[in-house]
Amino acid sequence: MNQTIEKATVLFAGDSGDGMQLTGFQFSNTSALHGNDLSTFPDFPAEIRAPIGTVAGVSGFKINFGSVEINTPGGKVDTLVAMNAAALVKFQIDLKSNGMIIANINGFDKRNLRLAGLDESRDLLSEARDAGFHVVEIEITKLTREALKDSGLSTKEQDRSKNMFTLGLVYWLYNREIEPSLLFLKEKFKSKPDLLMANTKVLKTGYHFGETIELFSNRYTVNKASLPAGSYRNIAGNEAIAIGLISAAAKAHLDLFYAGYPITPASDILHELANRKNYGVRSFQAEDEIAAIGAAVGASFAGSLAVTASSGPGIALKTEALGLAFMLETPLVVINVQRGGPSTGLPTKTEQSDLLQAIYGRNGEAPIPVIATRSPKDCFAVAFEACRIAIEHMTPVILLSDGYIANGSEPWRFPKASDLAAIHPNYAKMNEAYLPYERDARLVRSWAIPGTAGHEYRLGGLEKEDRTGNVSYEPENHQKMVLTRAAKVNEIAHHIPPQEIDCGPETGDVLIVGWGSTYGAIRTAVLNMNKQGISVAHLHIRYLFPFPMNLEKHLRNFKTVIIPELNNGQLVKIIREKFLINAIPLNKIKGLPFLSIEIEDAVKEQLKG
Amino acid sequence: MNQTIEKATVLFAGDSGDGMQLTGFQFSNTSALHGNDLSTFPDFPAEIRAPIGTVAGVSGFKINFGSVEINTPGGKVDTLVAMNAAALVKFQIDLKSNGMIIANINGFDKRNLRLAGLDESRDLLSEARDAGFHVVEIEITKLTREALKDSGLSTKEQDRSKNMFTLGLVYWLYNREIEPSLLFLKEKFKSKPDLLMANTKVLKTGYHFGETIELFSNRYTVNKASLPAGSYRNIAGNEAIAIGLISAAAKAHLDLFYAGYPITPASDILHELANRKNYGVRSFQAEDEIAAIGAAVGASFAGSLAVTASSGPGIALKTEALGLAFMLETPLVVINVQRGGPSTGLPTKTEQSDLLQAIYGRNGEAPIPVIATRSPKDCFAVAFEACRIAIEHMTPVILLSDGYIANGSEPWRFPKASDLAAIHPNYAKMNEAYLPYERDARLVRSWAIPGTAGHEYRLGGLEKEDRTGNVSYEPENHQKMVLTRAAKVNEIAHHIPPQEIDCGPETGDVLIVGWGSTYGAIRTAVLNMNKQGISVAHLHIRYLFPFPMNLEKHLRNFKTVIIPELNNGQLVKIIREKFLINAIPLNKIKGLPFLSIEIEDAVKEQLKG
Amino acid sequence: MEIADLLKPKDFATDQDVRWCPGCGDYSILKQVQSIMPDLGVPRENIVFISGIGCSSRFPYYMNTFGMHSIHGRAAAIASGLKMMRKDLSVWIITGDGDSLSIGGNHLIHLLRRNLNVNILLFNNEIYGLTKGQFSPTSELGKTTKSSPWGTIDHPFNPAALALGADASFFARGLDLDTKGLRDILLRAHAHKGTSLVEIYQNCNVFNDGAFAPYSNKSTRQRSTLLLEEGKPLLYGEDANKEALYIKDMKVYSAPLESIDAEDLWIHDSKDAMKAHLLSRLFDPYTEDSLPRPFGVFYQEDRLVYEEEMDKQLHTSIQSKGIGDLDSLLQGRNHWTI
Amino acid sequence: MEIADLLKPKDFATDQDVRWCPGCGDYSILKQVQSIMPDLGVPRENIVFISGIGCSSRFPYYMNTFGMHSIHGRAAAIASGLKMMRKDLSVWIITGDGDSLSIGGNHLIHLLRRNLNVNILLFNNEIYGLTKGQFSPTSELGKTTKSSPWGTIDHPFNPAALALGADASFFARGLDLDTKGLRDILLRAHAHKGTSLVEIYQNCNVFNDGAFAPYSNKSTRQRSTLLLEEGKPLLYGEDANKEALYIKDMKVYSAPLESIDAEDLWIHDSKDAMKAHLLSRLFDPYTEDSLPRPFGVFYQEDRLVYEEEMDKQLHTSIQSKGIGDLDSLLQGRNHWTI
Ligand SMILES: Cc1ncc(C[n+]2csc(CCOP(=O)(O)OP(=O)(O)O)c2C)c(N)n1
Ligand SMILES: Cc1ncc(C[n+]2csc(CCOP(=O)(O)OP(=O)(O)O)c2C)c(N)n1
Ligand code: SF4
Ligand code: SF4
Ligand SMILES: [Mg+2]
Ligand SMILES: [Mg+2]
Repeated sequence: MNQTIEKATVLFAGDSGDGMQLTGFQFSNTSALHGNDLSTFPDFPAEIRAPIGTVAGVSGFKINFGSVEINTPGGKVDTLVAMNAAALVKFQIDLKSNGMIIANINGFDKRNLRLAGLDESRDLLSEARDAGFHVVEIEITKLTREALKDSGLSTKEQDRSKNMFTLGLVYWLYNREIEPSLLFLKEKFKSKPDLLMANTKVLKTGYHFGETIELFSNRYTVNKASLPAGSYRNIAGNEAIAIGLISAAAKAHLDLFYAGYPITPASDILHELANRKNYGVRSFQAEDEIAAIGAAVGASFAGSLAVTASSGPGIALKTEALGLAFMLETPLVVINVQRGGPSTGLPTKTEQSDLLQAIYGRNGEAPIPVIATRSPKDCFAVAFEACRIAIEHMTPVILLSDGYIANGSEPWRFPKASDLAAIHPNYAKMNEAYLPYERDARLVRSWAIPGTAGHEYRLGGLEKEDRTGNVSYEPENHQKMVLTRAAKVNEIAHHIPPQEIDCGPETGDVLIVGWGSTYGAIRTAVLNMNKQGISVAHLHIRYLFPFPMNLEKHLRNFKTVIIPELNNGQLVKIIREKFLINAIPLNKIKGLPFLSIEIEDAVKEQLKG
Repeated sequence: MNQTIEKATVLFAGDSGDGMQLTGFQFSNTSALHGNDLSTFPDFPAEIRAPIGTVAGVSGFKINFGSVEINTPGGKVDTLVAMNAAALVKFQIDLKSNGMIIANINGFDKRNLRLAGLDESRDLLSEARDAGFHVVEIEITKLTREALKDSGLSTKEQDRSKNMFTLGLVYWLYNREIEPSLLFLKEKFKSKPDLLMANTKVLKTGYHFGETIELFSNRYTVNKASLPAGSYRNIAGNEAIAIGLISAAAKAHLDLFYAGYPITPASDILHELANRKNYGVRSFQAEDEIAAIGAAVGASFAGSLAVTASSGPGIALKTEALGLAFMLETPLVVINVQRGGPSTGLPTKTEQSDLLQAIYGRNGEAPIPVIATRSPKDCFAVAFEACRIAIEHMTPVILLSDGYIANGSEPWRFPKASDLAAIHPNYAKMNEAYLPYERDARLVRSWAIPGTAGHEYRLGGLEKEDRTGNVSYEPENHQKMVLTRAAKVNEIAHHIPPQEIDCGPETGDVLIVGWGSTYGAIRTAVLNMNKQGISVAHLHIRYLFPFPMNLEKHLRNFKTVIIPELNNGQLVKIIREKFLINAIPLNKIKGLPFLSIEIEDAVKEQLKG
Repeated sequence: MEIADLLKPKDFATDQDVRWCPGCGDYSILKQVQSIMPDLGVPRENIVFISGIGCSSRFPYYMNTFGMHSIHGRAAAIASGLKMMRKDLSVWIITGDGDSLSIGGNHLIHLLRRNLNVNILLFNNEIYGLTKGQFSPTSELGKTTKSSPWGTIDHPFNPAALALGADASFFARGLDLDTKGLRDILLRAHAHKGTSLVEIYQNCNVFNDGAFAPYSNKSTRQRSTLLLEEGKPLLYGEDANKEALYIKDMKVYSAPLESIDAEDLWIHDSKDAMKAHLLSRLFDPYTEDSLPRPFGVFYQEDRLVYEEEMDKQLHTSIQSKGIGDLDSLLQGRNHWTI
Repeated sequence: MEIADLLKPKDFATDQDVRWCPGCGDYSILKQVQSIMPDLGVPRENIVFISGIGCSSRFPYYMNTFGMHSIHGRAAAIASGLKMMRKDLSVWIITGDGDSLSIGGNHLIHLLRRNLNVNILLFNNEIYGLTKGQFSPTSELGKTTKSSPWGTIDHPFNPAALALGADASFFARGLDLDTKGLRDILLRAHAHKGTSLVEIYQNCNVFNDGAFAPYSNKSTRQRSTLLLEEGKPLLYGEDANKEALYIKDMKVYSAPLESIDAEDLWIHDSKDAMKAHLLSRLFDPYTEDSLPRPFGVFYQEDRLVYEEEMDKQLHTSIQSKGIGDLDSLLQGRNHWTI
């Protein structure tokens, strides 16, 4: 029976060596091309190669796709592909009560049970069946080997394509086209015809297997989503940041300089940009994070769009130099792709616990604009905007992303280059005497670039005299400069869009205020509750410092303000302090994103009591 | 005429090379021995040797001494000693309207006027007289040379003792004994008999000059203060910190390890401790601040009392490693002697602008206890207390001081060693299996020291499993550990003294809430306003995080809460957020301490409007 | 109390799963380290392993001694503080090429000059393993990695030359697979009083497989490696006995052993700083006719040991001033009573 | 537009008061730097001075060029970013012994290995000046300072050896008071393509007066200094013409000039890495019979210049892929239209 459904959540899980990330990625891509809205969440072990077959070694890729709006990688899972016992152990808990398990039973033998830390006598799949799950048992390894028995490949090589069997099968199950993946394989194995043949064959075998064998009672169709007209692509967060930076540089007619030191989950920005040299991007892998931001400060002084990125521990190291950039009033974008903290913490997990550090974590009075991206595709706009603010307001800007956004992906209606707004550097006027710390109406100083005769000037981290920038220890001047720098940053609030309610009523009982990657979960929860007639709205803050001018008005339009965060309560502190509103925190600190249901439950709890 | 007065403020000012710091220090010491209460404030240029004779090169030392309680180095100055024109230019503005200027007219010639940036034709001293000041002109340089004409010293050498003339003269003016300084000179010039002779002679000459020449209409007596009975000494802030650390180590039976990298105004702690090797102190000048805190973390792991100190930019660099110490839950004291910021800022000036950094400035959820000292003598108790908390609660602790406290001095009724409370490290029990992250009722883990057989354990910056300390990526465990670490730090609130009102009524109109070095100015203002019948009280917070349990009760006992800070409003943010009280900031960001009058004025303004 | 020499290597293994990739060179190093532990004569509880961050830096979790997996690049600083307070401990620093030469370069050179008596095991795989394959400061010029898709333009460090330039008092080079050589080096590093820097070529079979193949492959090994043995001539080639190195005009040449006069042979003397310098510069990339890469102890010098000097000052100070009395510290020089 | 060679040294002075202590060696270095500026043939607006923090690091305020007084130890990193984006600028790093060798040591060695075309002037006064007199990584062993009242126990760095160990492509040593020598060195540093490290002995007359007196005092100078001149023998002593250095068995000896065969004389060749190494080790504290301390250009090597390689990759990439088109970047590999 073919059943049309609005959306589905599929989780591909197996050993790190089983190629689940690639499988998931292919499935997303095909679904995107198919016209679904979607959202993905890769979840892999911290180890490079965790021990085979263990729970710690499980790698998962979750995808939520639909004909309706999709904002999260989904809550509970409809279909779990478990390539081995450990994968089931790890993810069974995430299945819907009547969810389906597609199990590679060759991965459930005694050895695998032992590796998964279980008693060898367990029959996991019967147990799952007894627990009400729909279990489909397939000898995927064996079937793959059979398909390839004449391929001339070694067993080890044959086994490597068993993920294609899975992919083909799930394509069949959800009525997807296999052509995009066939094309992909062609490209990937251009120079390895035997592997191309094998993978293609196994992909098709999996597909046909679904068609032939009557293991499945249903087949599902998820129609195209009615997305706004336009051109779309699939995009991951870090990639979108890289593209946003390149675009901003182009639109400001500046050269892009990126300095980074590898760190999870920010490294991909470096990788991405290192590969864009033909866009005039100069990327620099520095000896450490301090050198990276140092080099960026130098590049900014040179007249470039300078960017550096890191994650928690690396951002901590950049603090001192960030204070210098603030004092110099020079454009600089600092990206923090947050991960589980504190200290080394949970490097491969997501968290939002660096907000207070971003806002307050410097010596002296050093307010720096902070903006946050809320989803993979949003990274483009936010990266572009961070550059705009940095360049037009002559200030460092902190951009907050997180591991969930960085590695997740979703379809993105990308803009035309010509539709992107120009960015206007505040250059010093040629042939005029130059006072480096003279300011315009927005309190922004002008930018003189080395090479401009007559504009030679010196600047530094010591307090400087108003207008001239000479060193000054004058008490009144210091106070004036501290207040002026603060006023300049606050002034940015007048040059950003007003805050809007994302969904739900303009006034009502509960306002859920979010920032960053909680966007999808909150939106899903609120839309759902609105359907249930609950008076709840969603406001998502992109501009965390300074806040949009009209933020307070919105907050006061609701009886209760709830602030869900993947930390121990950080934005909530700022809102409480600033508006003296008894905003209520809702915290999750598990290295995992919110499920929309968790937010729904909390709101209902709140409304009850 | 001899006039007895309650208190006086004297400011010794001259060129950096004129020895004003030593003069001021001698005067304070003698006044302290005389039995006065007092407070001092040295104010010297950022440059090592700023250009001679310039305003930038002026070095000042202010002392306020009295037979009454003295809490600040005083507001406006009674007597200004100006060794040259630049000194008068810089400090005339600080004089009381009828104040006295003792001018070394040899420092007011054309050259000195020029160096002070003035027109050579100016007659500064007549102008000052016209402005109502009492000007006493003395040829101090010339008189010194005359006194030493047979000394065999070169003119340059002779001139170096002219500060002793000044000192002698002011001793005479305020009826002080010269003996303590004679003793000091004897010690200092032990091996240089000609300089000893010269300085002694000039000191006496200055004193006799006052006696002989009828330049002064009055002579002043400031009687002993009625201080609590006990033994007293004069002490500066950084010195008191060093002594506090040594005492805490002794009382905890731990070896003291101190690692630092020189930075103004924290360096003296290093100097002080480097000189205490016979107390078993190991001090280490590291290659940078990161190495310093790193070494301290290593020493803590070794089982020592580990301490590191720095100021703004250096503290910023320590952030990442501080997160590690937090994660390890190991004792560590981090001292921030704050200075004017941001960035390099105003290194030799004072400020309180690193509070938010101390409380929030780390990646991830990493709450660390923060306590602040309020005055030079208070540094002893606070340093001791910081060590106690670190050791007994197995946590890093941040101690906030500032440049004003570090260099200022006041009499201190020092305790007997035997009266200091013992500090109890939470050692792991010998001969028991050791679970490093098992906790006691206060949620404190126990401390196993390398060398203890059977207690071998590994720890690190990755999230760790509850109790065992093994690496864990488990979602539930992470949340539990984050919350447990927070609860452990919050629990400290139960192991500190309750908050008290410092002076003024227990309930009333205005509560002034302060922290750190604003103590003296607030107290003086409040005592003064209480005399005027104004309903205002002073509450000074030592424990900034976590707050004492009863803090809120006090806050709610007043209609208005005003928070004066030497920053752009930091504690006020925390109070507002935590208690949703509309606390009002009163900010001064000039690199200088508050004058009590500024606080008085602000309170009155507030009560008016 | 346990007695160290009753312990077996396996007593130094912990109950934690070892989480390196199968085939990683780290395993063999771990094994060697565990195997020499009983021979040190140091009770287990007096041994501490301090690491930074990186694949290699997980090492302490697998050693049943005291240990700390600290933060990236700072192990040298942490170990310094530890050792200053606890001369009695045997302190081992575990670090990678990124950890010690990129972010931690400064602490490394400062530790070397200060010369605390600790042992540094630098796992050099010429790549960033843990962050999945970016180039490191020891990656060869032109190397293509994720962060250098067009090849690196960074002239790599020569760790031996850098260490000697920083006045290291001990430098040795080992190879993960050369278990015997490694064993000897580790024992000598432990015996050396002062900072021992042991660079260990370690194969990262996932991101930089074969980086040291010339020195481990049977077919090339004899041609490309030179085993340094105290007091012995520098020979290599077939059975390490065919080609000899000699020095002329401060330059190094090689020739068939039989063609060289005995007195011209270069006899290894690890106390000779100039020769150690020459050895450090035998650093050309492997080619058929390049000079071989030396393995073994390059240099060893007796120099003041930091923590001992620190202790001496403490004692001198106590001798000259007397043990500090807390009450006299509290009361200071001038005090008065009311 | 100003033409550089019409400018005078005084055109490179700013209107800011120079705030070093009277008598500080920094003055004479400033003077020399200002005096060579017109000779560089670089327009003033294309010159940038980047400093860290320290007395010496106030330098940029006194140079009427572009300049930045940055933060402690980071000038090398900042200058690197600047130079990568702007090959056209003449970039000068001003740093102290604390700034570059203590907190900034890592950036320094990484800059040296990368070899960007910048000039580093390292003002070595063997002390922390600005923070009022603590020992630095170049202070001699046993030095008594505020932070080492019992004398240091820190073996000092040998900056030349450290730099060469980090594969510096240019190292020279100068002396504040030797204006002519300094001038030559500065011009050669500027001319060198790659990172030029110039160590300048600078007297801090307040906290470390006389640290270099053996090399500047008339009475000892000839005996204790050795002026390196390209292609000339290494002579010193009376009129720099009495004693000669020669090398035997890789060791350095000195003898009266007339007692040495001409062919045994050590002829200075700044391209010879081994000899540069030997020079770097002429580092004994001054005594009546110690070998002299060399001044001048020790070493100079042509090596790939980082920012040029970076540019080359950009161009190669453009040649092979075409200039990046923003729209194609935005749309990526796979896209679809609704
Ligand atoms: C402050 C900081 N920066 C960056 C990282 C990310 N990081 C972890 S390990 C590593 C480098 C690993 O390379 P290496 O030291 O050579 O060790 P290997 O994994 O190769 O053994 C990096 C950059 C981090 N954990 N902390
Ligand atoms: C991060 C940081 N740490 C410490 C300091 C304090 N500090 C300023 S200059 C300096 C060292 C100065 O010595 P050096 O570099 O030799 O320069 P000099 O003053 O001798 O010219 C130090 C430690 C600082 N400004 N910033
Ligand atoms: S990534 Fe490389 S170094 Fe790291 S564990 Fe795997 S093989 Fe070893
Ligand atoms: S302290 Fe020393 S280095 Fe600094 S300006 Fe004075 S003399 Fe020069
Ligand atoms: Mg490595
Ligand atoms: Mg110096």
